[in-house]
Amino acid sequence: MFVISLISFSIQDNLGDPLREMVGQSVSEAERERLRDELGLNDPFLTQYGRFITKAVQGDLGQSYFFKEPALDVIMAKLPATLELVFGATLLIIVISIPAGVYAAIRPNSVLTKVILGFSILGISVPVFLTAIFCIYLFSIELGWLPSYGRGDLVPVFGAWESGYLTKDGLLHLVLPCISLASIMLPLFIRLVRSEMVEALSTEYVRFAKAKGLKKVRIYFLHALKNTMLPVITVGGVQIGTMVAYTILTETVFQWPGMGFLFLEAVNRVDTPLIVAYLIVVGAIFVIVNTLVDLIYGLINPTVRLAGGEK
Amino acid sequence: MSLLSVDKLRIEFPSRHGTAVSVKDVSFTLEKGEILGLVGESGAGKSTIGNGIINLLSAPGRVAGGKIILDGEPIQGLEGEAMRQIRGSRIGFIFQDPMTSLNPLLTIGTQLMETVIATRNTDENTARARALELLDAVGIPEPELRLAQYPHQFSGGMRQRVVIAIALAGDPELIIADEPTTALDVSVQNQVLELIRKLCKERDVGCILVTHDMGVIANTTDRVAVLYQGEMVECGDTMDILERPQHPYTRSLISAVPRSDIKLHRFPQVDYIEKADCKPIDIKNHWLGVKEDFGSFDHDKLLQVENLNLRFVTQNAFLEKNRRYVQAIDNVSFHVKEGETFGLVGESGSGKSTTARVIAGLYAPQSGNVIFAGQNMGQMSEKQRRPLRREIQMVFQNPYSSLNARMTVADIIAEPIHFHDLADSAMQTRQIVNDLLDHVGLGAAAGRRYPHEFSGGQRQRISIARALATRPRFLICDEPTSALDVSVQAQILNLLKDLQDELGLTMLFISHDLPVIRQMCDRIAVMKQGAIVEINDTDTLFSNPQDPYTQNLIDVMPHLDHLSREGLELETVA
Amino acid sequence: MSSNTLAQAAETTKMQKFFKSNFWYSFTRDKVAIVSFTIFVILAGAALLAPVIAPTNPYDMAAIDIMDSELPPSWSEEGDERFLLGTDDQGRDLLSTILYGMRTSLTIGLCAVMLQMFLGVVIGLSSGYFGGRMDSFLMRMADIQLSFSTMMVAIIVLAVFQASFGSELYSKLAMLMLILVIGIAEWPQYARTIRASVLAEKKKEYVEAARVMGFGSGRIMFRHILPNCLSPILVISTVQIANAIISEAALSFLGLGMPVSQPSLGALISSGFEYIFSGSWWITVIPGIVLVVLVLVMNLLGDWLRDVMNPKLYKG
Amino acid sequence: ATLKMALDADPVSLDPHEQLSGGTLQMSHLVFDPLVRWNKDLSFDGRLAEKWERVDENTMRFHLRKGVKFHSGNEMTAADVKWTFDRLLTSPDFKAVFEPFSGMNVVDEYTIELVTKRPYPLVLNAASYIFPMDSKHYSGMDDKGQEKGLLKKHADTYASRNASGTGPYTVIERQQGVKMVYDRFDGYWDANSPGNVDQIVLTPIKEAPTRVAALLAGDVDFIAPVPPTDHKRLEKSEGTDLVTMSGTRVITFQLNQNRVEAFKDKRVRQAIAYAVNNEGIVKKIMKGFATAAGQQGPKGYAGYVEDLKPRYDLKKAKALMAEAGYEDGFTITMMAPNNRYVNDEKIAQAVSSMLAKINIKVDLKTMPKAQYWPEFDKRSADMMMIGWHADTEDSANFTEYLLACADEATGWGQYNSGNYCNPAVDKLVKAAGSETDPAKRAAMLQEVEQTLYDDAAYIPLHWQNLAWGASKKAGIEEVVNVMDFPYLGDLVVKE
Ligand SMILES: Nc1ncnc2c1ncn2[C@@H]1O[C@H](COP(=O)(O)OP(=O)(O)OP(=O)(O)O)[C@@H](O)[C@H]1O
Ligand SMILES: Nc1ncnc2c1ncn2[C@@H]1O[C@H](COP(=O)(O)OP(=O)(O)OP(=O)(O)O)[C@@H](O)[C@H]1O
Ligand SMILES: [Mg+2]
Ligand SMILES: [Mg+2]
Repeated sequence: MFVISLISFSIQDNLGDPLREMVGQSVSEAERERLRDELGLNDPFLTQYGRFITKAVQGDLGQSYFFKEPALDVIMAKLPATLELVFGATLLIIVISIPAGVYAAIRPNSVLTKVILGFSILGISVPVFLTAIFCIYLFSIELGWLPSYGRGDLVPVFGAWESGYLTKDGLLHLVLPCISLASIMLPLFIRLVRSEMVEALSTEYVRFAKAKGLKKVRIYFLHALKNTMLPVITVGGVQIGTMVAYTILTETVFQWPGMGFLFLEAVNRVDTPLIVAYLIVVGAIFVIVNTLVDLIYGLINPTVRLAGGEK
Repeated sequence: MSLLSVDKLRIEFPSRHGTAVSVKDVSFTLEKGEILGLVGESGAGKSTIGNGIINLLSAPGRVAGGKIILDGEPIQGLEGEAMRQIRGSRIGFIFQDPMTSLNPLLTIGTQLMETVIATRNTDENTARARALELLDAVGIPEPELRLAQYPHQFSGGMRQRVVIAIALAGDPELIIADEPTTALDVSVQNQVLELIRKLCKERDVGCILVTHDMGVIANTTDRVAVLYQGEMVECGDTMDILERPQHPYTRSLISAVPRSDIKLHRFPQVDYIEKADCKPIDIKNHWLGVKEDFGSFDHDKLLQVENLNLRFVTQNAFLEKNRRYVQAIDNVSFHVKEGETFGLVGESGSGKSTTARVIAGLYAPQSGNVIFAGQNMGQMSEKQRRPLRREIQMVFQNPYSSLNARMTVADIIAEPIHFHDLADSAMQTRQIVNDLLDHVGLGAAAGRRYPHEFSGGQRQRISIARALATRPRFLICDEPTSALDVSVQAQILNLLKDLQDELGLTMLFISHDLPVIRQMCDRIAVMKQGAIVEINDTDTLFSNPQDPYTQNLIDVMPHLDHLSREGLELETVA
Repeated sequence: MSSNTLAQAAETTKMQKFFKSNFWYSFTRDKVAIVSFTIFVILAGAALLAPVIAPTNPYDMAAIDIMDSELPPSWSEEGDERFLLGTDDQGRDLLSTILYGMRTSLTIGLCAVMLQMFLGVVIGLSSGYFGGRMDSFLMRMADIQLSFSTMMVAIIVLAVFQASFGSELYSKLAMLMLILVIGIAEWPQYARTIRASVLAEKKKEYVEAARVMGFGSGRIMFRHILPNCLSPILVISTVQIANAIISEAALSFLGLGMPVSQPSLGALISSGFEYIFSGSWWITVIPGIVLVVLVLVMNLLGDWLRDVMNPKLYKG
Repeated sequence: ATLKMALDADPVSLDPHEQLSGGTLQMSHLVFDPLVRWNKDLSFDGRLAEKWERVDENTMRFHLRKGVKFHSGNEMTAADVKWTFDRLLTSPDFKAVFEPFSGMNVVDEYTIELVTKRPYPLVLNAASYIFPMDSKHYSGMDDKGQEKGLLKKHADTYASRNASGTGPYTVIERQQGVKMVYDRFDGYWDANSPGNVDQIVLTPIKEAPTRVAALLAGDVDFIAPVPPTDHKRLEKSEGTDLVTMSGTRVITFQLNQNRVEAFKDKRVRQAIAYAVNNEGIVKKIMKGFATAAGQQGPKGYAGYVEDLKPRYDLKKAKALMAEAGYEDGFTITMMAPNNRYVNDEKIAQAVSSMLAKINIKVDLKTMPKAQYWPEFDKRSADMMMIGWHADTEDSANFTEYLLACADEATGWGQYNSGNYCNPAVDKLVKAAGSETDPAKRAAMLQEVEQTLYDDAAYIPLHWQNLAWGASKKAGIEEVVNVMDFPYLGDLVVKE
């Protein structure tokens, strides 16, 4: 966290001058200088960083220039949108990649397998923004089935969290962004599931399970799949973290009011407190996701659970 | 009618190099309650026959001909549901490795019960009762508690018993056990075999026992079939075959079995399998034979190990008190005299390898000294140690992983010569490498090839050549043959004996196999749970063991009194 | 026998060995691999020879005429035969631009992957080999690195870059900087893979054998362990090159890529993007197809390579 | 009816004085009403000022409309206008616009006078920036203990979150960067307004393709701006209309004479002006949705000279280069933003390739505007792009900021990265600044344009056109204008 904050804080100077985005064109340089002073932007780096850290320790990451609110609050307000997007995409990935990967592993020679693998390679090869815009073109403009931007109707769940999962409109709005976000990781997961499954199927205990006279379904979906999930979960954790980063592109294209979009805007507006806060939050998400993954891993893998604390 | 009759079974593995026939027209029958042994060297086709019967051949393999008749019904080539009905319910299968046969993520209970449900169509509760009964039958205490545990919480022997319990779950008429005890200790092995024997007799179940261990055959089976390169060369009553082998292969196999009753000078007749036609070099006048001036020390004791202790952390924790340790070496002391072979025996996990590694400098001991040639190795820096490292070499247990797969054999052997600057020129290095390869019976041409192109026995020869390349004085052999067939084992042991004779090497020889130890060693230390319980001369130890633990070890050792003694070369005691 | 003939003999056996090897065999059997390889060689060759093959030099600004912009490919009605694949929004010949752009993309892809590989190998090897604190430290670093997206790295590197070289040099060194960015952003992929295989390799006895011989850590790591970890490295490399090319395209999309006057394939696609619906589809679609094909064949080759090099799948 | 609209950005604040920007002004015209506003003929319509007259050289009197209610229900009086005017003078952004004024006098409850320091021709232009605020509503303390009327940039002030104006709409919901909802104000004074939109939902959509897609997909009814590449599509599409208008923002390049010796030579500057085919750029890159420029102010502005046309002539350019002794050319650096003006990056690229034809080799660097402005302030490159829109909608403003000799005290020449300095031009502009006779003033400003043209003081490219897209049912044609403040209060949507 500390490292992240230092790095992100130190790059802010290179992002540009926040003042320009705050004032009109005819404001004089002297006036801008005065405002800069007011913001403390002219202080030496260490002073600024010191001030930042002192406040950060108290949970205050500074005020966003643009939103005029504590940067952390702004990010937190957008967090649900991003999380819902990532959640939707993750769900899609899970729902598609596992059956597809398993199928490809058990029927290596079938036509459908070739199709799945071909598609997954194609998926890796096409950049996200292409997928996203193509989706909009096809589904919103040509077919008119799905909305092209935004989150649609929201329903508040617990307090501040507004969810798009509870209305039809909200769900419709989720479809395209989730698909295009998922498209980045889906191919990777299909291939991962497939190769791990192939590996699991070649193990001795699967052979033994066959020798025991078990039904195929049970062998594939209990014995092999459970073991397949272990590496998939480990990789998955890292990738979900990465996906949070990828939302930047998706959210921009779909005007999804989430953190990633916010971040890009913040970079454009040189809203440094927001940038720093974003990086810290994403770092935290990363840590949390990895910890969660370790926990889940422990739940599935008894060996780890018993060995405890070892990591 | 026989329980199982196999008639002219032929199994093929088609590949791009042509079709390999792994089982060639093998026929045999098996009666109820009978145990049939299947022996033969590695790759002879033993497992393939077993797998062929239940149609679990791996990928390109297929049953190309012949009949398999189970209780009057032909079952060869059955697929899908029909075969599933047979697997588990009528034929139980026990795999070689208990570590990998059980799914690590499912509890023992799940794995047992699912088998019961699948084979006997019962509900959950009956399955549970049956599972408890089975665990009890295979002698696992506290079955209730054990059902909820995972495989890694079981010891190897217990896991193998679970596997047996699973094989029995469907009340099969026939059990195929594919090397069920290779991964186990002698004592556990005995228990498991005893269990199988008991089950066959009590339940009138037929059993095919696949093994390459003559001891197991001798003690367990009623009849035995000998396989050689896919063909059945001999089949008959176990006693008959062991005492009066007809086929030359069977004979050579029997003579290659290390025995505990007599000490041989060399194993004879093993050349039936592998004929090395390389000329050994005159080693005494060779570079290898050059004796260096080793300086003076108490010449009696080349290596002294004093009060060695080492523990491993098994569970790491932030707080000291939460950590758990295993005491791998517990106050071990012994010495090895120049020129002798010192043996280290003990069951798996008793700390043999760990001791060897400390001596080789791979682990640093917690306390205690290793004094080699009068120098205390613990007090030296890595740099000072380097020349000593050269003098202590090691041959490892696993011939497959102890060679770097990406280097040619010549490079592997040349590297230490080069590194320690032992030769004057590249030419000389190459000459030495070629000579070494010749001497270990591979031939200089082998140098251009890569390790994976060699068999296990050949690789072990390469390891030996690599160890010799530094002109060591002290050679540690950590179970150098445990992964090998008896016949190949005999060759390697012969080679080591010859080298010792010629070069006057001092050896630390580690094994859990008492007969092997008996063949190789002058003095023996017995280890148990990290500590040495007894050190004695070989003959004394075998004839008059002092410690109860040693006595037990010698008791459970398979007795091979029936083996043919034809053509054996007895030790000429000097 | 002269040493010359000996060497020759060794050569021929090497060749023969290659043709007999599993590698060659499975290559000749796998139609997909052959086709992919052929396409890859053609594309890479064309990219390499761009200055020779390309009808015009798209980086020579004097040769461009804005009035030629957005001409459709020569086979369509309004096409101009000077421009086989039409022109882009600046009036550059699209064919030439694609060739040059592909050259840039491939260079960036290859070099960035080499950098990733270098960082990843060194870090992954040390992390796996030495273990303990060093391992946890390096892997935490990898985590942090991963949590910064490529874009953040781009901004950071850009910052450092400008601080040290000044912005004037930027356009000249943009390629270097992209290589740096992508190299730095994605080394953890390698480091993790390599660390995993090192952990597996480290336990093998040949490593202990090397230590018994008294060899130093460096020698053991690089001469003994590394060669045994090569196959996963090779396999992820093909995927990574493809990823790098796409990352570069994504960075261009965000305005952090190559200078506008020297578009890479990715930049070409994203800049032509707005034209796709206005009728000038070729500006983005043709380079898009080239990119997809390039990445596709590399991935297919990578897949094939992985299958060939995986001894587990070997026997099957 | 409800109007769903998507713009590239939403207003930064609800405080009309916080930032002088298009977004703020668009919001101001919805929530507030100005004293006067521009009409399509580029003259003024009275809004809150019913009529006005000049009292003397330095004073203009405005008669306020009676019975106008603020959203809070308070009535609008001269006191509110005065309060607003005084607040404007403290705004860093608006200060400059009101610099010529010495103050405002309240004559009676419905009459005020604007007083200038010297004769000033652009009083009405400035009055269009006065959007009276509800002084009663904004006085007192808010719950944070700050003055409600506090004007502070980038701070969480009461005024930045709450608005009470006299405009046709009230803000009922605002999530910054996400959504803004306006409802029609029941008590709106202008009963004659035909506007029938009850609710406006504004969503900022930054990505142009997404914005266009949203309109095409029918998710929104009104978008702005529309990128040139999508014009055809909107026109062709059945449900949508495209409205374009030649705009007033001029895009130019400045040639830095301090950095490049050759730029001091008038012939070189002219050569460059002749080498740049700005009509080509308009045709090809801007797809015709811009007007090629030969001067700063567009047609309709006081200084506009009919004869000053774009002058692309490559031969002449080469000849001029040869004459100046630069036949073999030289190398220069160029910088341009890549997300500020329409197609800015492409234009810069095209210009560099045009210059290559007269052997001037250009090292072009483009960057996001956030990084560009600091570079611009540092005058980091030999040729820099700058676009300008006169806040006063007047010709003089261009020269004051872009081409006058740099003068810190007056702020003139603040954006003159070319360091062009011609005292004669400055003098003329200054004189025009206090010339109240429109004809005389126009003559002066025309002379300025002519001089700059002859001097090739800068390279004019074009005036960006404005483009709005809307679904057919919304009659946006009637309410849009060159200033890009759609008067949505008057918008009629067909049901
Ligand atoms: N999947 C396979 N593909 C090709 N050949 C195979 C395959 N499985 C086994 N073989 C070949 O079949 C022959 C018999 O193998 P099998 O496993 O039956 O030997 P085994 O007697 O059980 O040896 P071990 O004692 O080592 O287990 C060997 O030559 C082996 O190479
Ligand atoms: N690296 C290690 N970390 C933790 N524990 C270890 C390690 N190496 C060995 N041990 C433990 O030390 C004990 C002694 O192991 P060692 O390998 O010396 O046994 P061994 O007698 O050679 O057995 P085997 O016959 O199976 O090779 C065992 O309990 C083992 O689990
Ligand atoms: Mg076998
Ligand atoms: Mg051991």
